[in-house]
Amino acid sequence: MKKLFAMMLVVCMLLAGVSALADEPITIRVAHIGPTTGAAALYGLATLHGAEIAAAEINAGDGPYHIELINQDDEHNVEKVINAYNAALDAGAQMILGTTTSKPCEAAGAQGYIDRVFFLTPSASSTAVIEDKDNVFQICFTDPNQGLASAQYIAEHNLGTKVAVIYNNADVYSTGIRDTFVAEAAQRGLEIVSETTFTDETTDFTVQVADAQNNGAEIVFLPMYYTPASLILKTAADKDYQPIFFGVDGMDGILGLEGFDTSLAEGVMLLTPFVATSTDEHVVSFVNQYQAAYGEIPIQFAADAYDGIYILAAAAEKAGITAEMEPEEVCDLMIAAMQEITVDGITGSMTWDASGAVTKSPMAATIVNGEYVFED
Amino acid sequence: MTQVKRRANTKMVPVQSDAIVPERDADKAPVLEARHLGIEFGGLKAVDDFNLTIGKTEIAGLIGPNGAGKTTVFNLITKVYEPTMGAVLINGRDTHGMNIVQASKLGIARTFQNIRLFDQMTVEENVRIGLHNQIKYNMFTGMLRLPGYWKQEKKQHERALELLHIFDMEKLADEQAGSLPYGAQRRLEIVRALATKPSLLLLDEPAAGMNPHETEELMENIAKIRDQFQIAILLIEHDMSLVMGVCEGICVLNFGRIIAKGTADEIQANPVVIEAYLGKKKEGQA
Amino acid sequence: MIFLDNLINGLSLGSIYAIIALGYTMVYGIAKMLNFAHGDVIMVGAYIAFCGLQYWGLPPVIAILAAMAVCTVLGVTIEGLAYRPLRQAASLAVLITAIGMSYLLQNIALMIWGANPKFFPPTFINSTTFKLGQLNISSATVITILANIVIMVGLTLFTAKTKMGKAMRCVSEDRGAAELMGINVNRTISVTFAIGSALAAIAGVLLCSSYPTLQPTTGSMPGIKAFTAAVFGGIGSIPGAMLGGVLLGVIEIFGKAYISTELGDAIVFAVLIVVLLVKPSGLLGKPVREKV
Amino acid sequence: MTKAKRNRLIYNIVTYALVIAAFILLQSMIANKSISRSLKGQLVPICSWIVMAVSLNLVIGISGELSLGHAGFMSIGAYTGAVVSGWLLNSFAVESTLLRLVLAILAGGIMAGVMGALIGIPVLRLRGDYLAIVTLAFGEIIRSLVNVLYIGVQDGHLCFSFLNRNMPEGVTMLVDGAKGAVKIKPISTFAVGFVLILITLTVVLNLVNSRAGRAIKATRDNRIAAESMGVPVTKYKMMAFVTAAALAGMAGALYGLNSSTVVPTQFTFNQSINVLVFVVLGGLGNVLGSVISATLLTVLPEVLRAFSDYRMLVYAVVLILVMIFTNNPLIRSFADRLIAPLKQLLRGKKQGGDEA
Repeated sequence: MKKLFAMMLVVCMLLAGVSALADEPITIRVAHIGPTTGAAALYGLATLHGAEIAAAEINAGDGPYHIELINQDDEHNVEKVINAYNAALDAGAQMILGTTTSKPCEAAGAQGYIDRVFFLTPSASSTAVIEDKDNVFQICFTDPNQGLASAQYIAEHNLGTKVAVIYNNADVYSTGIRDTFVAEAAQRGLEIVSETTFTDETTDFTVQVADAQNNGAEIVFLPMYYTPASLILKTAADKDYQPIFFGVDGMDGILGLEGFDTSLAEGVMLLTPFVATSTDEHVVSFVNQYQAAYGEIPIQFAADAYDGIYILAAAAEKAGITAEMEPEEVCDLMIAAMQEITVDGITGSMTWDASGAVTKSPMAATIVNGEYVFED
Repeated sequence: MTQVKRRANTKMVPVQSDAIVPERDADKAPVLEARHLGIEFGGLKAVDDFNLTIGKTEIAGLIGPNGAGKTTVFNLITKVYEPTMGAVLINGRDTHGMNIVQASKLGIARTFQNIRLFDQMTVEENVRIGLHNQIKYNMFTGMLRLPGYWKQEKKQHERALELLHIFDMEKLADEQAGSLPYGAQRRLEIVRALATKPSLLLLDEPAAGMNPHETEELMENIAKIRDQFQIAILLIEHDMSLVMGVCEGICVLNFGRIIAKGTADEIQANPVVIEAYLGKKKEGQA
Repeated sequence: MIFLDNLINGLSLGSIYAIIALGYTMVYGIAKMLNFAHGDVIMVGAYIAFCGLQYWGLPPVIAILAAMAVCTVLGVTIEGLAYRPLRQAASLAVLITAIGMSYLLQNIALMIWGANPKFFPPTFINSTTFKLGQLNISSATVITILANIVIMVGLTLFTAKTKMGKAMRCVSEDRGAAELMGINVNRTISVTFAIGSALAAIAGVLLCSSYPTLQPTTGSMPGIKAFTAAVFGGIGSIPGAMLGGVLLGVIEIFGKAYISTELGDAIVFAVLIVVLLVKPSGLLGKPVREKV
Repeated sequence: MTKAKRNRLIYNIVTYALVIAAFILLQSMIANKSISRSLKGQLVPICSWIVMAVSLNLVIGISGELSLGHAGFMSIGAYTGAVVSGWLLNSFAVESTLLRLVLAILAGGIMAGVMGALIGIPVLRLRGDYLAIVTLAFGEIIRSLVNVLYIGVQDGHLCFSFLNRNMPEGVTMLVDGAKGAVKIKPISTFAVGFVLILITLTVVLNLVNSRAGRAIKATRDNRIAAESMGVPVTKYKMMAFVTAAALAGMAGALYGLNSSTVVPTQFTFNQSINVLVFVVLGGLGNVLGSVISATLLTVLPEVLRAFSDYRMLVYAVVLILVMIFTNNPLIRSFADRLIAPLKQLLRGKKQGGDEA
C-alpha cells in the first residue's frame, strides 16, 4: 500500500513535471547589469539591447525555458555596481548577465563569490574578473589572450617588425591587452619602437601618432575601443602616416560609427570574434532585428550579450534550474553546467573550463572598401 | 563749525623735534612714532613724509578732507600696506616687514570705516575673536573638550561680557552681529578692538552715521575708555564737535601730507587748515 | 623638425582651448560667474552642426550658422531661466546651478542623440592638409588659429567701441554703478551670454573638426581645460584667454612629447598652479586690491 | 545658560541623537533581517559620504573656501587604506579585520592630512575662484599620479614603482596602475563607519564651538578684520583644510576597504562636485544638513532605480530648482510670507505657554 502510494506520487510528480515542460516553460530571472547611463552607457546599452533581443527570441520560441530580464544600471562605477547587484537580487534575480565593464564586474563578482551568485559577463575581459572566483564566467576573450593572439598573428604573418603601441592607461581593458602584447612581442622578435598612452578624456592624439611616425613604426597596435581609434586614424591621415593599424575586438563598431569616413579605416586589421557585416545567417538575423529595434548596427558588446542569454538558457537547461531556486542553489548548478556545454553563438563556438575563461577562436579581419574581409 | 561742548584742556609739550605729546606722557615712551612715513600706489604718493608721535595715554585726532589719505595712514600703521618710505614704531619697536597679525600683537587695534564685523557670528563671538590672543587654549583641547577648554571658555565669556558692558551691550551678546543696528555695530567694533588689549586704538570714523546724541555719548565713552584702560587712541573723524571735544593733539592731512599739527585751539585758528577745508578764498572776495 | 611638428600640434590644440576660453572669460568678466555649462553648450553646438551636415544635408556654412542660432537661443534661455533669478545670490549657489545646467544639457543630449558617438563629417574646415616640407598642417589648425585672432580682435573692438560693449565693461567694473547710470544690466548680461554661446557653437564646430568624435560628454573635458586656460591667462581678460589657451595647448603637447604621455594632464595642471602662485590673478589678469 | 548656547546645545544633541537613532534602527533591522540587500549594501558607502560631506562643509561652509578637489583626498585615503590593509595581512599576518581596518583608516587619514598640508601651504594663499581652480587642478593631478602608481608587497616589504610596472617576480600587487587597488579584502563594517561618523561630528562640532573654530569663522566672515584682531588667518585656514583632508582620507579608507577594488576614475572632479552638492543642499556650515543630504542623495537614486534613465535628468532639474528657490530673494520672501503666519502661531503659543 505504502509502495503503491509512493509510486503514484512519483507518477504524479513526473506527469506534473512533463506537463510543466510541455505547456508551461520555466521562467528564469536573469539580471542584466551594465552602465545604461553615464559615460560608458554606450556599452551597457549595447549589452542590454543584445540581451533583450535574445530574450525576446527565446520567449517567442517553444524551448523549455523563458527568460525574464531584469535590468540594473551600474553607471560603470565600482560603488554603484554593488547597489545594482543588490537591487537585482532584491528584485528576484537568480543569476546575473554582467556586468558589462571590467572593474565593476571585478567588484560585483567578488561580492557574488561571497554570496554565491552566478555571473556570466558578456564583455568584462580583464583576468581579475574571473581570478579567484569560481562563480564568474566570461563570453569574451580575456585581455591577455587578445594581446597574446595579436602579437602572434603579427609575427606569424610577417606584417612588420617595428611596432608602436598606443593604449589607454586609465583603462583596464587597454592596459591588460597591452601588457601581454608587449611581453609576447619581445618573445617573437618584434621591436616596440614607440609606446604612448592616453586617457578616457583624451581627444588630441597628435603626440602619440607623431611618436609612432617619427620612430618609424610599421605597425601601430591599438588595444582600445573604436572611439579613440577613430581619432587616431583621423590624426594619422592628417599626418600622412600610413602604417598597418592593428586593432582588437573593441575596434569593432568603427564602421558603424555614424558619420565616419570609412576610407580612414582602409587597411586596418583586427582580431575579433564578431563582425556585424558577416553573411552568417544567424548574424544577419541578429543584426537586422537589432537595427529594426534600436536603429543602430550592433557592436560586439551587443553580440556577446545576445550569445550570453542563449548560453544561460543552455546552461540552465543542463543544470535543471527551476523558477523557485534561490540564487545560491542556482550558482553551484550553473558552475557545473557551464563546464559541460558547448554553445555555437554569433561570436563563435564556445566552451568553458573551471577558471571561467572562454575558449573560442578569434578571426582576423582586414577592412577593405569599408567592409571586413576575412583571411583564412 | 558746530558748537563745541567740551574741550580737552591738556597742555601739549614737545618731546623731540616737532613731536608733541600730552604733558603727563612726556616722560613715558610714546606708543606710536611714525617717521617720514609714505606710500606710493603706481607712482602716486598717497601719503608722504608723515610724522606723528602719540603719547601713552593721548587721544589724538587725524582729520582732513575726503581723499586726504587718512585711512591709508591707518593701513600703514596696522601693516595692511607695507610703507614704501619711512618707518612705524609701536612702543619703540620698528614694524618693518611685519604683517597685520604681528602688528596687532604689538598692541594695535582698530575699527574700520566700512564696518567689518564677523556678520554671521554672534556679538559675543565677535568680542571673543578680539580675545583670541588673550585667553588661549590649543585646538586639541578644544576638539577633545579637555578641562582647559571649559575653564578658558568661561574666562572668555566673562571677559567678553565685561567688555560689552562698556557700551551696555551685554543684552545683545547672543544677537547676530550682522543684524545689529548701525550704531551698535560701530560700538561693537570698538569693543572687539578693545578686547585685543591694545596700547593704541585706531578708530576710523567712529561717529559716522550716528545722531548727535549718540555722538555725544560716544565722545564720553572714548574718554572713559582712555581713562579706564590707560591707552592711546587715534581717531579719524569728520564730526568736528567730536574731534575738537575729545582730541588732545590733532593732525591735519591734505593730499597725503601733514599741513598742521597742534591742539584743538591751534588747529581751529590755523589759516592753512581753514583754507584746506573751505577752499582758497579768492582775492578781493574777503 | 619634430620640435616644429610638436609646436604646431600644440598651437592647434591651444587654439581650440583658446576659443572655448574666450567664451568662459567673457561671461566671467561680465556676469562674474563660472559658467560650467559652457562646455556643454559647445557640445550642443557641435551636435546641431552635425545634424545639419549629416541629416539635413545643409552646406557647412549654413550648418554652422544654424548651430550658432540654436546656441544663442539656448544661452540666453539658460541665463534667463536659471542664472538671472540668482543675480543677488552667493556665487556658490550660481556655481551649483551652472553645474546642474551642465548635467541637464548632457542628459538631454543623451536622450536626443543617444550614447553612441558620432563622427563629425569632414567639411571645408578640415578637408585639406598643407604640406610644408615634412610638416603636415591640417587646414583645421589654420582656420582655428585664424578664427581665434578674428574673434579676439572682434571682441576687443566690440567692447571698446560699441555702446553695448561699453555697457558690458561698465557692468563688469561695477554692476551697481552701471545700473545707476541707466544701463540695463539684465539686457547686457543676456547679450553677453548670446555672444558667448554663439562663440561656443563656433568652438564646437572647430573642436569637432580637429577631434571629430562627438558624444554628450564631448564638452566637459575641453570645458575644464579651457576654464583652466582662462584662469591661467587671467580670467576676465580677452587677450588673456587667448594667451592662456595657446600656452596651455603648447605645454600639454610638449609635456606629453618630451616628458611623458601619462603625465600630460598632471603637467598642465601643475604649471597652472605654479603660475597662479607667482601671479595670483593669472598672466594678464589685473591684480585686485581689497579696499580697506 | 545663554540663548545662543542653548540653541547650539540643542542642535548638537539633535545631530548626535539622529545619527545614533539611525544606527540603532538599522542595526536592529539587520539583526532581524528585515533590511533589503540593497540598503544593507549601501550602509558603509553612506557612512563614507556623510564623513566626506561634513568634512567638506568644514572647508566650504565654516572656513569659507571653495574646494573642488575633495575627492582627491578621498582617493589618497582609499589607496593608503588598501595598501596598509594588504600589507598588514601579507607581511604581519594581522588576522583581526577590525584591527586592520582601524589601522588602515588611521593611515588613510594621516596620509591625506599630510597631503592636505603639502597642498594647503601654497594654495591657501589664493582666494575665491582661484582657490577653487587650483584645488580642482590638484584633484586631477592626484588622479593622474595614482594612475601610474604601482605598489606590491613581497617578503614583508613594500615595493613601489612609478610610471612603469617594474616589480620583482612573484610580488603580490596591491596597487596596479590603472587597474587601481586590487584584490582588496573587504573588511569595512557599518559599525566602524558609524564610529567614524561620530568621530567626525565630534571633531567638527567641537572645533566649530572652540577658540580655533571661531577664528576659522572669523576668517571666513572678514579676513582683514580677523587679521587685525591678531588671528593668524593662514594658520586657521590650514587647520580647517588639513582636518578636512584627514577626515576625507579616513572616509576614503573606509570606502575603499568596503569593495574588492578601487580605481582612480572613482575619484574624479565629478565626485568632488557630488560632495559639494551634498554640502550646498544641506546648507553651508550646517553639519546636520550635510549628514541628511549626504544620506538622502545617496539613497534616493537607488530608490529611484526604476526611473534610472531619467534619474540624472531629474537630479539636474531638482538641483537647479532647489538653488533658485532657496536663493532667489523674491521667491524667498514669498515663501517667508507663507511661513510667517505659521511661525507667528507657534511663537504665540509658546509665549502663551511661558506666561501660563
